[in-house]
Amino acid sequence: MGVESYLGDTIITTTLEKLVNWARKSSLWPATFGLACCALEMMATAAARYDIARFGAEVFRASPRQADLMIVAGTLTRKMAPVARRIYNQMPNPKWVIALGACASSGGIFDTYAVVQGVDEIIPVDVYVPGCPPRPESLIYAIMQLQKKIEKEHLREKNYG
Amino acid sequence: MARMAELVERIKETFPQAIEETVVYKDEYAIRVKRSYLLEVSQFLKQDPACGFDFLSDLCGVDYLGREPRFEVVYHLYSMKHKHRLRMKASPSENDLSIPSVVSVWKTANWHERECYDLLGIIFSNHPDLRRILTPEGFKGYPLRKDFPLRGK
Amino acid sequence: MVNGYVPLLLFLLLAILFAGFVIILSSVFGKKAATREKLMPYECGIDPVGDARKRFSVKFFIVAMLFIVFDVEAVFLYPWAIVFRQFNQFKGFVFFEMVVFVGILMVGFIYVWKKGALEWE
Amino acid sequence: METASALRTEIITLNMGPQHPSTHGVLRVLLELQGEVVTKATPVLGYLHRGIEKLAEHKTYHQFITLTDRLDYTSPFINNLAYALTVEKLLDLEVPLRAQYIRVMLSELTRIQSHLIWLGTHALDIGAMSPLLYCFREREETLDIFEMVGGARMNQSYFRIGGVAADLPDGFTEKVKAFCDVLPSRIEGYERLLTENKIWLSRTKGVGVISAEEGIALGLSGPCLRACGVKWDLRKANPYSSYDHFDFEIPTGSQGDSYDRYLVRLEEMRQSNRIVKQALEKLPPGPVNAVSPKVVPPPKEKVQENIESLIIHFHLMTEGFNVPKGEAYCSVESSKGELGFYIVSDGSSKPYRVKIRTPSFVNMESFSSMAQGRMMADIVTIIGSIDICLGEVDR
Repeated sequence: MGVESYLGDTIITTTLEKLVNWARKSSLWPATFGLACCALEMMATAAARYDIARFGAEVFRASPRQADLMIVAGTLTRKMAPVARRIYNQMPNPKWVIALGACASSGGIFDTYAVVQGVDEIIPVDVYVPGCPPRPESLIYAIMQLQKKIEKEHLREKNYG
Repeated sequence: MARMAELVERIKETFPQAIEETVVYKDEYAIRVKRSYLLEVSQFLKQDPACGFDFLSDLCGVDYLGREPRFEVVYHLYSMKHKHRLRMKASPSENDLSIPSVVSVWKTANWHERECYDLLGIIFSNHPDLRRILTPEGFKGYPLRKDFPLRGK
Repeated sequence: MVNGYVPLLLFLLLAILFAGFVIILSSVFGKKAATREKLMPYECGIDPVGDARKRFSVKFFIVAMLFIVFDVEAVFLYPWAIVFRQFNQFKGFVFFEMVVFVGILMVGFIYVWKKGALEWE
Repeated sequence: METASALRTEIITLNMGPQHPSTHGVLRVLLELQGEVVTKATPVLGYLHRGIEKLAEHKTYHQFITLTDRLDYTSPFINNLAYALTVEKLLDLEVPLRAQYIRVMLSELTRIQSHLIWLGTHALDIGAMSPLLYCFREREETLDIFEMVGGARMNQSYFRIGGVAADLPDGFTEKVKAFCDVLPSRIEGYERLLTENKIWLSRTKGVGVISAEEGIALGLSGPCLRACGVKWDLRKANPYSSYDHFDFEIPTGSQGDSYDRYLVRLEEMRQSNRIVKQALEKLPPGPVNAVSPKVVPPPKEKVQENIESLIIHFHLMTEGFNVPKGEAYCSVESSKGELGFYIVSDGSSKPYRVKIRTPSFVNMESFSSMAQGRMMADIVTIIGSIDICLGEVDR
């Protein structure tokens, strides 16, 4: 936010930062960006047995306007790349990205003419999850890692691209 | 399967000049048809009660780089009534790679032919709307050709 | 009787103040990143086809009007239901009052239903 | 309301794009709307086209098995089965009966799992939230079984050319038996939720109707065609992998609308459950892989012991085995329809051409004729009732 750039690192801003970061990390609303097999594991994570509602992330928003976490679940192809970039742009800040699965992280087994070799060519990624498809536990672990990352964020240097 | 043998014989008699060769490979019967008679033979295969091939399972192009008729379109036909299967092959013309479209006989060929055009470049004449179906807009080249590199141009 | 409303007005004022304060605060201090793509209408990730200012069917408007009428009717039921218990000797009359109100709207509803405004075609 | 239609209104073109909660993946539909009524709906594909057929020409026959899992990721075992049958036909390989029974059992369990995913997401699209959680609870149980057998919840690549990767673990039959006993009561639970549900009936009855003739002309197959009354199921019509040893019925509908597809798929789950039970009882002992040293890698414990098995294993895993020159087309009844593999081999260890006839790609062709003149909300019902999986539409 703008206010802490005037006050610098005083007692007020650090506690404010802690409060804001706590609020952001415990209500991560993912945008449904399921592409391929990992989308089914994402659904299984949201279903009853693995239940990411315990981490405040079970509300899957269809439109990017109401989402602040983008889970790219599956193979991003060349035809889908501009769509992914646009959805990322249309998400309000602060926003984070989890690249779920080998295909999203590095193109996976599809080293062909039609596949983007890793989502980070298109959008900045915060957490990569290995696996093809990764188990729901690894997606939950990824969300917990992301929450740790959000806790340590300073409000000032977040680059609002 | 013996019935299939007579069936193929019958097809050969009705179209002596159209059928170039018939191949039997592991209980699968295949006939190769000249391009100019393709529509005629397809119409017959669908209408004739003994054949009854009313279901076009699959239509795909194959690129035999180095062989003289380089490309080949393979039709897999299935009969709902008799539950038997036939493979029909035809090669597009050399210079402009065109082959008559069978959409008028089997409506499902529409997307199959569009995919074959998109991935191999075989042109299906009088096809309702021959456009690319799978590759991104503005994609140059035909990916499934043998001389197209795996990771793209 | 008038001072009965003072706490209500106070509450209303407080609500408006708090809401206004939060909105103004965030719009003044918040960092804005209004890029071109962010302001573009969202159409499942593809360039929007055509513009939204088109002549669409009037049926949308009819359905919206019907919704508002019956929604407001439902809203009127709430205050009536809360206050209803205090009328110990007028209970019958007050109840009948609401039955008349709902009855009038029911006539309207039956008319609309028979006229076919609820069907799309 | 005749005055309303007299007013001139323009066609609104709407883009139900690749990123949409109810397109079951990255399908894009270009809709032309006259108010709420859809005048034209054209699907646009290719947003998940990964070029699997091109990749197949650069993989050995053994390596390509993992790619077949990623085609229809809701029923991985059935994809493996179709591919394995085609290569075994090319190799003239005789798979032992035990392996065939294991394949039938796991394919039917996959069919149940695929129908559970379909029912959950289809009901969620229409607005019923609870079936999703119930269906995914049952699906988790099938995933436990798959994990026990294949080692992974999804994409197990458990069927290999010549048989299966390894014999069944102990405790497997009890777990499957427990699941089979409990499933019918769960299916009745779904029926109590949906079958006589007024909203469900009004949203699916008479929606997305297609006639049997038009379905056959458009290449429709699977539950969608059976819902039109055509009694055609490859497991009965052209039995493969010992399906003729089991008795089961093929459910068919009559109207060919979304409600009949719903009933057909529910009944199919019960029939698959029956097949799994029969396969469990009649499971024969014996080897699990064909006896063909040139194709089937030696068992793991032998590989550690003697050097010949190690060399054979190393050779099979690196260069792979050579398949005699020729071409074969085999098709199986996947959960969505006829899934066929056409493989042309030129004698080397890599397939010369692999064409995959996927049911979702062909079923999607009849979508625009089903969606003609329907309301906007029915588009979601129709996509759900055709049950497409984008992995196999775009390949």
